[in-house]
Amino acid sequence: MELRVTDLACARGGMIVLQDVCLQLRAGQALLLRGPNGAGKTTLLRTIGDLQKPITGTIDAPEDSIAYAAHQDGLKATLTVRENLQFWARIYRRHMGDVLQRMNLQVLADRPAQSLSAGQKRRLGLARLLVTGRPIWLLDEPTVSLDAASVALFGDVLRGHLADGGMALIATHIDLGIKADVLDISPFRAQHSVPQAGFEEAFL
Amino acid sequence: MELRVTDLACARGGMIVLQDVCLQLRAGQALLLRGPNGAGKTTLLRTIGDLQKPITGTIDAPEDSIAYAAHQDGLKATLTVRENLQFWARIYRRHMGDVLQRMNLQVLADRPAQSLSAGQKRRLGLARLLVTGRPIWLLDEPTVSLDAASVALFGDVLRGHLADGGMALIATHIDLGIKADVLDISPFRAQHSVPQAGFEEAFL
Amino acid sequence: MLPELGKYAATVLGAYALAILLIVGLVVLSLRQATRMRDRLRDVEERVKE
Amino acid sequence: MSIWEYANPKKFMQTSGLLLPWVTGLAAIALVVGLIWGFFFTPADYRQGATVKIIFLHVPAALMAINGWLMMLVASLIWLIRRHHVSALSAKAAAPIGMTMTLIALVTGAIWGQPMWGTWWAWDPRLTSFMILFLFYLGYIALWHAIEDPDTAADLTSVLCMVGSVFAILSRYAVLFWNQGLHQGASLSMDKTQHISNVFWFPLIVCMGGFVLLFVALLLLRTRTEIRARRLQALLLRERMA
Amino acid sequence: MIVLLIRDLRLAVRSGGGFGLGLAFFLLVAVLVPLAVGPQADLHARIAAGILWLGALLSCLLSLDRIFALDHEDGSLDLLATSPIPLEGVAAVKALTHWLVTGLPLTVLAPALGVLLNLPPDGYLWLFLSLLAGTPALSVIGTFGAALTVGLKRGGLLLSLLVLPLYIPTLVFGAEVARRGAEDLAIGVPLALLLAVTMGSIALLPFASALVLRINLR
Amino acid sequence: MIVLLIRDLRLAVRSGGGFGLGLAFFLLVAVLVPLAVGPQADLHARIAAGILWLGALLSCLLSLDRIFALDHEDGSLDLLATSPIPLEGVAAVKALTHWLVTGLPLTVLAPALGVLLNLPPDGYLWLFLSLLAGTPALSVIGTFGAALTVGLKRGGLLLSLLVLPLYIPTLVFGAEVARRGAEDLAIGVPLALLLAVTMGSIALLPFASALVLRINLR
Ligand code: HEM
Ligand SMILES: Nc1ncnc2c1ncn2[C@@H]1O[C@H](COP(=O)(O)OP(=O)(O)OP(=O)(O)O)[C@@H](O)[C@H]1O
Ligand SMILES: Nc1ncnc2c1ncn2[C@@H]1O[C@H](COP(=O)(O)OP(=O)(O)OP(=O)(O)O)[C@@H](O)[C@H]1O
Ligand SMILES: [Mg+2]
Ligand SMILES: [Mg+2]
Repeated sequence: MELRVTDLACARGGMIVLQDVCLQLRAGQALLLRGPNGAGKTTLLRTIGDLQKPITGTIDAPEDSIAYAAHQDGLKATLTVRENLQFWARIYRRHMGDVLQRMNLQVLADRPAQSLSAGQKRRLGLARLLVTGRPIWLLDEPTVSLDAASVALFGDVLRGHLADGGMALIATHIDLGIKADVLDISPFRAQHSVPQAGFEEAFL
Repeated sequence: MELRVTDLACARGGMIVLQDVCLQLRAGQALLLRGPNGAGKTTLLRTIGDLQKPITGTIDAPEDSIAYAAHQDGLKATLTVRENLQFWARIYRRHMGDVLQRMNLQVLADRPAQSLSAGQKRRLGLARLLVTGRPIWLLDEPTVSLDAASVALFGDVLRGHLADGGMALIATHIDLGIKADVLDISPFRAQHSVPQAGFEEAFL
Repeated sequence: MLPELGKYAATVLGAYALAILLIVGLVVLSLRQATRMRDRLRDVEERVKE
Repeated sequence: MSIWEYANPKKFMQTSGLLLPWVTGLAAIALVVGLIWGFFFTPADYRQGATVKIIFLHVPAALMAINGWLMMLVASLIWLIRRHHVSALSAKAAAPIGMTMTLIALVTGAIWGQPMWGTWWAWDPRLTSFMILFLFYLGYIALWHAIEDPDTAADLTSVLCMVGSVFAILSRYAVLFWNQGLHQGASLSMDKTQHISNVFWFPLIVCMGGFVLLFVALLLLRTRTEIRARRLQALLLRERMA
Repeated sequence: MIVLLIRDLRLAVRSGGGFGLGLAFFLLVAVLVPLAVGPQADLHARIAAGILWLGALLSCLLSLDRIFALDHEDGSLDLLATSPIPLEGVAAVKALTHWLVTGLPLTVLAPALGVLLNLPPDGYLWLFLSLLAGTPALSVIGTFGAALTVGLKRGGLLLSLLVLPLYIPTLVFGAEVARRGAEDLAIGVPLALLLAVTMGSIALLPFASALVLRINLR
Repeated sequence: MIVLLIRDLRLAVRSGGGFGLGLAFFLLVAVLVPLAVGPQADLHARIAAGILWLGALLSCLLSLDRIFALDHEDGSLDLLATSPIPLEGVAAVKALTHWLVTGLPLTVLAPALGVLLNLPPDGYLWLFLSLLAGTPALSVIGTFGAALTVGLKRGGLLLSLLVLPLYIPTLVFGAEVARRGAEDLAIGVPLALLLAVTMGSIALLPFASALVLRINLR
């Protein structure tokens, strides 16, 4: 099982942002995406996660193997922590198991999601990844708002996932404390040569 | 000019979260609020910023001296970066001056806010603080989504603000690279003793 | 000059006037948008070439 | 050379640039001739009096109102199937023209109705379905304007146009069922026995030709504007990113 | 997909009910119409069937924007799109939930409101049946409209504008059935047409909604 | 505060127009009513004034949730509350913007829609005047309702429910003026009452709205 991205170009708001991206992830491997603000990390993750179409290039991954965690956690404010997780578990036809314990959410389990603090919400959002049972995780700044203890906790969870043969592609600005290769995406920034006379280029 | 908080207790969702908070900020001083997720940092800042009433205790600050920057930036998606800032400048009856340059936003000035990446939006949100012209800044995780360069930039801005006699109260989990006192708010966590016989306590 | 319109003069003239007004309005609007866009595009093309 | 060549924006700009003056000229001539002929040189009808002269605006406008929608439908389909940007943009360009034509048909009809039926407006099926068509145009245009990203807007409006067409036809039958009306049937078709007399028929033909040409001219003009707007946007974007 | 249905129903009940509110709006329209048109009972009787249909349609309309917008705002629509459930299924479930929460209660309540508006007694049954046959179409068509406008902030008014013309056939046939029922005329043809519109919409529109959703999530 | 007014108007125009949409919705209601109640012209003439008033009220209603919710979602309401502008001013400006964007255009269009519904010719002037006098009250009251529900996600339906009862006096007097105008009866009393309602709302409700906003932001 592996994720292989070749010659990918992806666009945001009608503009090509990244070009010629090639990357490869093998079972058990994690890759950190680095790049300044606006480099296109979010765009790349959304494209690989099949939320938008690539302009050119291919993304090879086994079917139904990708779980994507965005800036937003997709929590329902009026459902409790447990109900929120249970919903996603059922959608993916899996059991919740000890996920609540693993993300240190047991004491919060019966509180509605709206009464959580920013960091607690984030922990719940990350717990969702565990119930999908999917091997490839795409994480967009997963540790935003987390305190040091929770970052460490998430590091453990991530290492466990990798040890089980999972993969992770992580966009982040801060140190996660896990061993991983780093890919700086700045070199893939698209070259916007001034278009020639023709009109075709105007249409992407 | 100074900010003085004495014996403050504040509540969130009908529960007292923090008790007996005392703190003091003098001109030119910054104070970092530390505490694990859910400790009550956001609640404290909102109380000091007069967005919610304290349960007990007093907050002494000169009138109209506080600017609050929340998790959310209050940007209008269809207005451009410049228009967004200009609006706030006018509301505070001030001029924009070189704020765009100082937050490295000049190249983005004419783009609608909705087309910014997460970090770019955050930079714009922070630029708003500069146009308020208020001395006391309450910052709730200001550097979320910012890359290293932008964090450094913001550090400079903050140092400038302090050098001009400003103050800042900052809730954060990560290092901002500025010299500041640290206040761990965990000790102020409210003791939820079971209410005694009377009815009053049950009603907070 | 006008043909004999009888008691329906107001009706017929009104209909013609309104319809022609609408057509002319649309034409003028389209023309104005067209020239504006042409000029703006020309400006930008020149700026980009530099 | 295949017809799809013209879906290339550059090619389209060249060709339409050449065509536009001719089409505009022809449209102007046909309209002026037709309307002057109709207005000055036709007799009053024995039943309808001078009001019959309104037909030279009313019927062609009604014709183009429907044809405009049909054209948008075809262009939307082409966009969805072959993804030619020009076709999506031409659909966008056609909508305001079609809406104006619908409005002209409604307004002239309303003015005509005052002497003929003694009322400005009646809930006759023909009139009602035109009102509904007007609403469809409104919604279509509003959707184009509401969406920022041009390709997304093209996709969504195309789907709306297709679904809308089905419901427009349904509405037509619904309205027919709801009320049988006052309005005359379509007597333009050649085989109808109650064909209107030639005195009116010939200038009407000229006017209809004029409206068709006017539609085409405006369509070319507006499509050119849309293409330029699209290019302008792309240039600005590039400039920003550079 | 049952899971999704259960979750959505639970959310509807918890959030202080799309449930009660649709009904209450319907009730208010029925109350406001007499206040607006004046107190003549014979007039009310003549317009009752039509106005009740229109009121039902408007209450449906008002709750449409919740169908997808809430899920879009908190990001769960993105997550659902990458989940094993097909988007067609999501669209169908959303329409079904909307009907269960809005259309069905409306249908049940309508005859009671008929009393307020002096609906002739013969009309109650037909009003009920026509709403039962017609409201599913309203939900399905509305889901399509909601999918079209899902990316837009507070697109509520645009949504109404797009959806109302699509509602016309349903409204005409439905109101016709109810009106003819009240006046004791034959109702066979419009009822058949109404059912045809409903069936057709249910069969086809979820696919269009899924298509449009996919475009919007891009 | 002028700044706020300008910004809000600009936002209204940019976001593809709360402007046109309210009007279009009004038009739609005027078209749907005959489709629902049947094509009899005499019937339409009798209900025209009332229905147009009701339509204007509903279009106002549908755009109410934009008044504060957008600002609340993106956090600018919090920021405005801590800014030098008093919240009373914010509430008043928001109501004014809403009226300029919705109530005023509706008032101007209403007579044209009177044609569709066979409003008797005497009625046009009074319809126009009654809307001119009444729609400001609708906006101010609506702003109060919007302030009440500002914390709620998609509280649109609840908002309608809270606001509709408050709209009743305005509707009753307004529709009465328009109806009596159409039937050539004396309109003095309802017009005076309508004006009183409007003036009273404008004078007092912004304070209530500001109060409620303050509570909601806590
Ligand atoms: C306000 C509303 C009206 C609308 C929307 C409307 C619409 C139409 C349409 C769509 C046609 C085209 C028929 C076709 O080509 O098949 C048409 C034709 C016509 N209309 Fe109207 N109409 C209106 C009012 C009137 C009135 C008041 C009169 C006069 C009494 C009138 C007289 C005619 C005539 C004579 C034709 C030509 C019919 C023929 O020979 O094909 N219309 N109208
Ligand atoms: N709607 C849009 N129109 C035009 N450009 C856009 C749009 N949305 C995003 N962009 C641009 O696309 C680029 C890539 O954005 P993206 O969100 O992928 O960046 P990112 O690497 O995730 O940044 P961050 O670290 O700040 O989250 C940015 O330069 C951004 O300004
Ligand atoms: N509506 C609510 N009802 C009950 N409890 C709540 C509610 N909102 C927040 N809380 C609780 O109040 C506490 C303080 O929350 P607050 O948001 O102030 O924490 P924080 O220090 O900002 O945390 P973080 O670092 O995660 O942002 C948390 O334990 C949270 O669970
Ligand atoms: Mg990002
Ligand atoms: Mg916090």
